[in-house]
Amino acid sequence: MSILQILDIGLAGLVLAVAAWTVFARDAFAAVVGFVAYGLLLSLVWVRLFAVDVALTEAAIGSGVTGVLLIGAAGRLRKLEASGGDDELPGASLRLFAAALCIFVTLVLAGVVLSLPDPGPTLAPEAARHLAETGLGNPITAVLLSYRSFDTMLEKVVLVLAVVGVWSLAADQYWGGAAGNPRGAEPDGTRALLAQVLPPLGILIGIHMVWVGADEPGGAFQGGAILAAMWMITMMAGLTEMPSIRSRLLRLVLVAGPAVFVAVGVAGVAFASGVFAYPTGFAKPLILFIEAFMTLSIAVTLPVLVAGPPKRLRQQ
Amino acid sequence: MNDFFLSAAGIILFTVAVGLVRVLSGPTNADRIMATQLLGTGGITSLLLVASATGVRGVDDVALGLALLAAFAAIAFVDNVAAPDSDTSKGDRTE
Amino acid sequence: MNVLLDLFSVIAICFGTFFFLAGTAGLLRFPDALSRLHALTKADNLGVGLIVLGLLPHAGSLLAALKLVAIWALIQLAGATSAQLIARAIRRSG
Amino acid sequence: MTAATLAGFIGSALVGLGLYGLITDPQPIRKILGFNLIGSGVFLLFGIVARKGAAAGFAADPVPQAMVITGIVVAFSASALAIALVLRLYEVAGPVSLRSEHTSNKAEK
Repeated sequence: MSILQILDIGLAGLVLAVAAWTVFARDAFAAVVGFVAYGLLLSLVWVRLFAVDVALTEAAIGSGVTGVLLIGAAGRLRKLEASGGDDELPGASLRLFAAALCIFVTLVLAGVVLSLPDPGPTLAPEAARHLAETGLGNPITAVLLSYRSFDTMLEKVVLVLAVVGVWSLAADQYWGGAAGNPRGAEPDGTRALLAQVLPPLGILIGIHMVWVGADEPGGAFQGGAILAAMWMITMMAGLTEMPSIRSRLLRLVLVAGPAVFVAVGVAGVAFASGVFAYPTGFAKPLILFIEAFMTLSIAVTLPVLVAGPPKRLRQQ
Repeated sequence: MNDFFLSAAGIILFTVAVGLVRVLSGPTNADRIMATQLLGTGGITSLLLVASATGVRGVDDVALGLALLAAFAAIAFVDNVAAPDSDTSKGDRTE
Repeated sequence: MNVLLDLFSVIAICFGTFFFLAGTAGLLRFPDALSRLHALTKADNLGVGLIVLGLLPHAGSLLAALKLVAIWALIQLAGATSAQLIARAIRRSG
Repeated sequence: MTAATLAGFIGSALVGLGLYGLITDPQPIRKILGFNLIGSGVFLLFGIVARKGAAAGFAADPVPQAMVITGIVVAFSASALAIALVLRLYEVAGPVSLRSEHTSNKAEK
């Protein structure tokens, strides 16, 4: 057994232990902390599966942005729930039945894993064959923005729908106000330092990830999530604040990604062979053009989702 | 040399994993956050070692992304969980 | 020259690993939250620093080396900030 | 056993664990965590399908990987919406729980 295999098995045990902790922990906050650690470990597993693009996404969204969302929610729930709340588990027989069901599901899935053909069916040769036509070097970016671009466009629409859903949960009197914390009168020094040093570097890294995403691991999702995190840190330090949900600019940026995507897709009818087709030779510049707007939209959508519905009165 | 890198990665990962006992036992929530902070640092370091040993492209970018976000959990914790009295100055201002 | 560089890497990484061990031992064994925080910052600081130092001779390109140093600097920044904030939170909660 | 098969077992176990949490944990936020565990387990299963489909010089089939990337983003937005719903419910209705009917009847008396 090689050292790498020992490492893999240890990592697997660790991931499962932390996942079990998030399920069985008594305290909700402890469970959430476990989930943040879990996200980090999961991106290590993705690296071991040679899925570096996925590892990047999991690192930025799974452990970073989701961590802030969940810890914020756990903190707010703890405050709202003055009595300590209800953590009574269902009866022993129900739990036993649930455990049996879950073990059964796990065993069936493990059986499926064992019976998978190796090498399995694959679309990799197809993806490779047409890669030259797109001008890209990263097959995953090609899948996301060329072969299956319709899926990716709809996924951006899901993000916009989630924002609409979150905003519509605002109490009546706060409609038109802003979410999140107001700008601090005197920002706390430690946080302000971090929020001033980190973003220039983070913005550089985020844009780097989008740019190299055409040929190397990276892309609009990963870069956008990093940029989103940078905006979030300046808000957490009280240096910037979430704009009012009435802000034209905010709404425009939120829909810019999917809108540009649809526009380019429809233009394909006139200039190429059909909807969501790119004219020959122009695929790469068009893909980079769409990715630029998508990155911008993702960078704004994620913090808006984390901030939640508006909680402050509309300013005159 | 590669085997040495991998062994070091393994030792670091399991060391910080043992530190996760603090997530279980606490006693305070600050201890829990500290343990994840240590796991984050150790995870990034072992990622760098594994990247150097296996030579998979782009892994250093994963480590870079994780390093950028390393302080986020701690800041979110301090803002939301550790400061019950300062709540009025934060999210729920209704004046 | 190569043997010397390898030796340098081995020594640096061994010391870095030692600091991770020490940081974890401190996190588990120290009696109060503030001393545990102190132990944690040692792993952040010296552990990562020494291992990055050990990996530098093996970085393939200048960009890769720069990224390694940037990762170390970012962990420093994150570690320092969060240690400060957590310490303040511990003191406030008494 | 390869790293891919091992990851497949992790994925299967994660689906089971998440399902158990989703069924038995009474607090809504814990159910959201359980749901996310199921999701990441399914993503890992996609990951091994991708890894087993390594061909044409790629270390893994790019199509499942692209689906996982969109999946992670969609899972995040679903969690954000779910959390906003739970928080709003708490604000309007006070502490809420999703425990079984039997015990909640007792609490009302």
